Amino acid sequence: MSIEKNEEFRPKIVAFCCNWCSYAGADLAGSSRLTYPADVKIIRVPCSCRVNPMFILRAFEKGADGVIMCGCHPGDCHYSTGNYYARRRMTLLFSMLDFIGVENGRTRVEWVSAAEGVKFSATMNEFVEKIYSLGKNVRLEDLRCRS
Amino acid sequence: MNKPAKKQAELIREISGVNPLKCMKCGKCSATCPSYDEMDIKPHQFVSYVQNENIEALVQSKTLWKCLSCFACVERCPRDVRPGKLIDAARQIVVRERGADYLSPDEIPELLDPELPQQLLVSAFRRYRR
Amino acid sequence: MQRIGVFVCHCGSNIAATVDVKKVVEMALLEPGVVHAEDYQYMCSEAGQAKIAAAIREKHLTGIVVCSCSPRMHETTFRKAAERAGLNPYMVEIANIREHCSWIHKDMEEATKKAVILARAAIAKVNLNTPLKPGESRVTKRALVIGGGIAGIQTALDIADAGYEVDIVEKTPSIGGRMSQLDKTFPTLDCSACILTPKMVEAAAHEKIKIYTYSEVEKVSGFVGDFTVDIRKKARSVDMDKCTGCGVCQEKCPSRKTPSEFNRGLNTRSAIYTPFAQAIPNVPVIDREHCIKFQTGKCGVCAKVCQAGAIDYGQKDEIVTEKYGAIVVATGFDTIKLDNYDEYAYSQSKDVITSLELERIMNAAGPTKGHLERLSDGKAPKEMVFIQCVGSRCSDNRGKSYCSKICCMYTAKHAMLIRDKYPDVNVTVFYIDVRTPGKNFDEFYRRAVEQYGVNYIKGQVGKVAPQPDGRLLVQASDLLDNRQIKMEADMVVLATAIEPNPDVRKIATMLTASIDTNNFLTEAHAKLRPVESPTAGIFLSGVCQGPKDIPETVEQAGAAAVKAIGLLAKDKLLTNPCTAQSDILLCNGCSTCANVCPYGAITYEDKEVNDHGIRETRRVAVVNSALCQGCGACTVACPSGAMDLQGFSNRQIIAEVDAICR
Amino acid sequence: MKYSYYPGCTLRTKAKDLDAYAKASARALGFELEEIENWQCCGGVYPLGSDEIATKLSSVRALNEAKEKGQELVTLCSACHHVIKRVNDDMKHVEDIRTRANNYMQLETPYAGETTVLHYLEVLRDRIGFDVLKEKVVNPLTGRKIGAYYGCLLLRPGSVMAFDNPENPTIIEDFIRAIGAEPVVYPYRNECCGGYISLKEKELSKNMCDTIMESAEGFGAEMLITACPLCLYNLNKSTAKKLPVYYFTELLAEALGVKDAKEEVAK
Repeated sequence: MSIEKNEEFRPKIVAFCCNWCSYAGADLAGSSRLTYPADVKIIRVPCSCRVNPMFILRAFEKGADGVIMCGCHPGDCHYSTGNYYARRRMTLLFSMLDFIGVENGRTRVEWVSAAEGVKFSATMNEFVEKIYSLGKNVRLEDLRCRS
Repeated sequence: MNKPAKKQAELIREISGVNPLKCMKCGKCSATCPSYDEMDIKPHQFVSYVQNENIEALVQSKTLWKCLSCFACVERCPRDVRPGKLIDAARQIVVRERGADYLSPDEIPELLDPELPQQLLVSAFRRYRR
Repeated sequence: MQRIGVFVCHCGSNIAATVDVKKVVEMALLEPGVVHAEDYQYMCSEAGQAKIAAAIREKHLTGIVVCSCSPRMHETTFRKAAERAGLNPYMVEIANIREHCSWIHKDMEEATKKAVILARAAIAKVNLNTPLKPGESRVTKRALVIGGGIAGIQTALDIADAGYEVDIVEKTPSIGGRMSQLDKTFPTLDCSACILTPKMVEAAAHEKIKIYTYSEVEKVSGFVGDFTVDIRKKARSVDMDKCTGCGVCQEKCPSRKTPSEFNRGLNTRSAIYTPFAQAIPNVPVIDREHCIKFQTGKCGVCAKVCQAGAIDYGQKDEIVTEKYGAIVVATGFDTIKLDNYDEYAYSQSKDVITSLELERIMNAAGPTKGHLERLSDGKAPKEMVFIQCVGSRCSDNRGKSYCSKICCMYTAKHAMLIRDKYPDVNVTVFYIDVRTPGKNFDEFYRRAVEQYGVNYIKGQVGKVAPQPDGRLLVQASDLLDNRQIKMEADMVVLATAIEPNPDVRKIATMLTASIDTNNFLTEAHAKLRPVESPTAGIFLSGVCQGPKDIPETVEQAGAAAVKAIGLLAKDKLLTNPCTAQSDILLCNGCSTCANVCPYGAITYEDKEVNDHGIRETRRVAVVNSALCQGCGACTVACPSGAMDLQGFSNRQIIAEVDAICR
Repeated sequence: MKYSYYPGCTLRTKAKDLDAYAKASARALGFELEEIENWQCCGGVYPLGSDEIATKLSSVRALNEAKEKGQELVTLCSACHHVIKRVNDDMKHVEDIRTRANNYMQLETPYAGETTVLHYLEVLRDRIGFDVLKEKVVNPLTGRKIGAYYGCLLLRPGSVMAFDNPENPTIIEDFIRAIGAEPVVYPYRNECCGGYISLKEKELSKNMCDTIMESAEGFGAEMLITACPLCLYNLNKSTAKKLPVYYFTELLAEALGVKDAKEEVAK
């Protein structure tokens, strides 16, 4: 504890964003200069339904402190139904995460349209704040699930 | 700008939960206010005074004691600025700092009449006194 | 092992001011596979692209990463540059260090660190990229325009004039839209019908244009160049070919109590009706809900009086299926409902009206035959009040957050026309701001003030209180004089906010076109691609994209037409090669993937496989890459891990995750 | 059906009638108002600063007691209703207030806004139903032209009170119809009577009540009804006063034929 005390905690946060809505929303946040912490790194996927629960587990395994997935609003998916699949998959995954050592607050699904730069930035700020309040994801480490 | 004014403005924003910067200066609050003619600082001005942290004027203003808290301005404000809440908050600050200022128990007897409901005394005390 | 080149763009100071580009170059060189890294002021410039090409040739690069702006900006640019230098364009990845980094972070050290990580993730991905080759698809040389208002009509005319077939689908019985409801138009005060009717006639007469009125789009499938659309032609109950448009049926119809949609419910119409005199087609429809024949079985007057024998009670809805290469949305707008603004007494007094209702009152074909009068008692008003921004610019969930854009101008128009025709009527306009950008617009507004003596008062109205004598007490602010005004008026006109036609959400879902929280369709780029939807082959015309006046709508309608023509002019389109593929050795033919595929792109075939020397025939999934749009739903659904998405493979995404978390 | 009931200070003193008629009518309509034990004054005013907790506690206590009994909480005085409904909304939605209030109260199970707060009029509309009320009326007040006076406390802020359309309410008009009388709609029925200001600024409140009275009379009202003792007091002070002002419960009791039972119920 005393060793880590001086080292400022900077979380690693992975954001999966679908190409059509939320990645564009992130671009809009950028061009509108709506800031959010640099801890968030975005991975572009064609659709939120491309996000395999394995990717999220992999992120935690590799040391992520939070993972957020953003897609088009329900009903607005570029591929008609992709975000519905994503929503179901994530609900199922999230319900089991606590069991394997990842607190509930470390994952989140949010719908952000291409026009919602403000929402994207606000969501990221909120999420990062939440992760800061949860601190480092040590439970996985304790459980030796982290490589 | 002196520091206490800045701090007080901050406190007003905080306890009212209002962000005066959301105001677009349409004047609907002043259009709707039933106490308008009695006020020296009109509701829309009140918002901009908080914005500009001109707190001394607010603290001295008659408006604090003329606002009915009827919330017509709160209901009708198109920007969710809710000027009535700002006035409530400013009045609170004055009352908290200066204590029993606008109403003292000594005045009560002559203000009473047989029909006067208790509710009136209770709410007046809540508003006027610490 | 790949030989990767990394190119870091300064974007002038856009990136370089917050990201230490040299450091990014330096760090990139440490990554596996990277054999070359450099930075340059503008990578997207000719010179920048030349640098990329030179490096590809000289260093024999097999993959490149460009650290620059969003891939949504310049991915295509860099892919083309790479292709010209002999590299497969799908060996290019972009690290977005502008929108996702330099523009949102202030601290140089922090931003640089993040840029390095984003570059690292892209490099990790390119290491696993494989060359991809796009397929080809054909283009159906016909366009569909949804909505027959001025936007739809103009777009259809422009596309048809370029020699392509166009169909217009219009929900109501006639084309013409909102513009046909207007009396005069700003800033020239032209009669709206006089300038619109010729366009309607031209569209109807155009040999390349087919108009489906009283029809709705029911289903859309396919993709750019090859859409298949089901159009529901609602039963008109009148034979279009036989009807002569004589109008006798409408005169004789005994059911006359239906509020007229065209006149905004200010008067009534018959159950068999054409919405207005200049309607195209001039063939009535029977509104079955209000028709006595349909409701009780006893009537049939229209059939009796129709000389042409055109009435057909037995007519049924008909579904027409057509193929289109391009679809233009032109669904227009309506005014918002005023339920949330009862302080203005719209629901309590007949003399509080919306501006669109005033248009109908001012129109010679309207409910008052063009006479300005109070709807409550038919008296001529002496004092009129206009309230601006009713429901516009509201951030409180009651109204719309945006400016409706057209109200300042039409209110000036109304005020001017009233003062011109009825000089003894006083007109007062309560405004928050007067917004009149546009050619000859401010001059127009000033004319209302200076020449016509319209009284503009800065300040919003707080309450409109009907008085016992029927007049309206308007309680308002005068912010410049710092006083509260209480004035009596005979009529109050509300500049009601406009919103996209409520049906547009349903249509956007069918088209998989993005839509914003206000139900406006989103454009592909706010500045550079304003008439295209991000969904290829879908174009936007008129108010469905954002508030617009008539001149702007016509401009945008033309622009949308040009974009559609540009697509229709092509014989073939290249398809996205980032499609799903199934590994036949892993596939167990369970059908899970086919069930989640929204495009029906997955079928099953019996294929002979060689599994570690064992030859056998198995039922395996096969992806039709012409149909697959590359969403990836199947890849996650697949229980055996056989399905993967080219360009976004499991290994690639995991490599990115690893690189970020490293 | 039993409801928890919060009478408030004024209903025990100056506004005994409001309370007694309500109870008598409740009996006639088949529901019972069970008074919360040891209730404390709501304060009359919803706390002015969002940082105040102490002034919210009396409401929380009442709300929690209703919760423990598993009952909905009914109020009659507009001010009590306003305060308790808004505090309940805070307890439900504002984490900070909920935490601090619960820390202070030390309840066995923390209170988190579980209780439904109903105004007596809401009970009539949403639980009994105005059509049922209409059937139970034995003495319809036919021919009486009544103006409803809502005031501000029941309606605003509309998003929290969710009582009725704050700009064009209809609940009291529907009530008037149910008891067989004719409602008179006038535009000032939701404008302020002056409220607490009448203690020190008697003139100001008088002017406002004059506007209300004149408007109601102009539209043909012969009397006004209200749910608020303070509104009643202020309206009665109007110099333009030409119309009598009653509590709505008095007319309700009259229509139900239980007006005389009030003394008995009061005991």
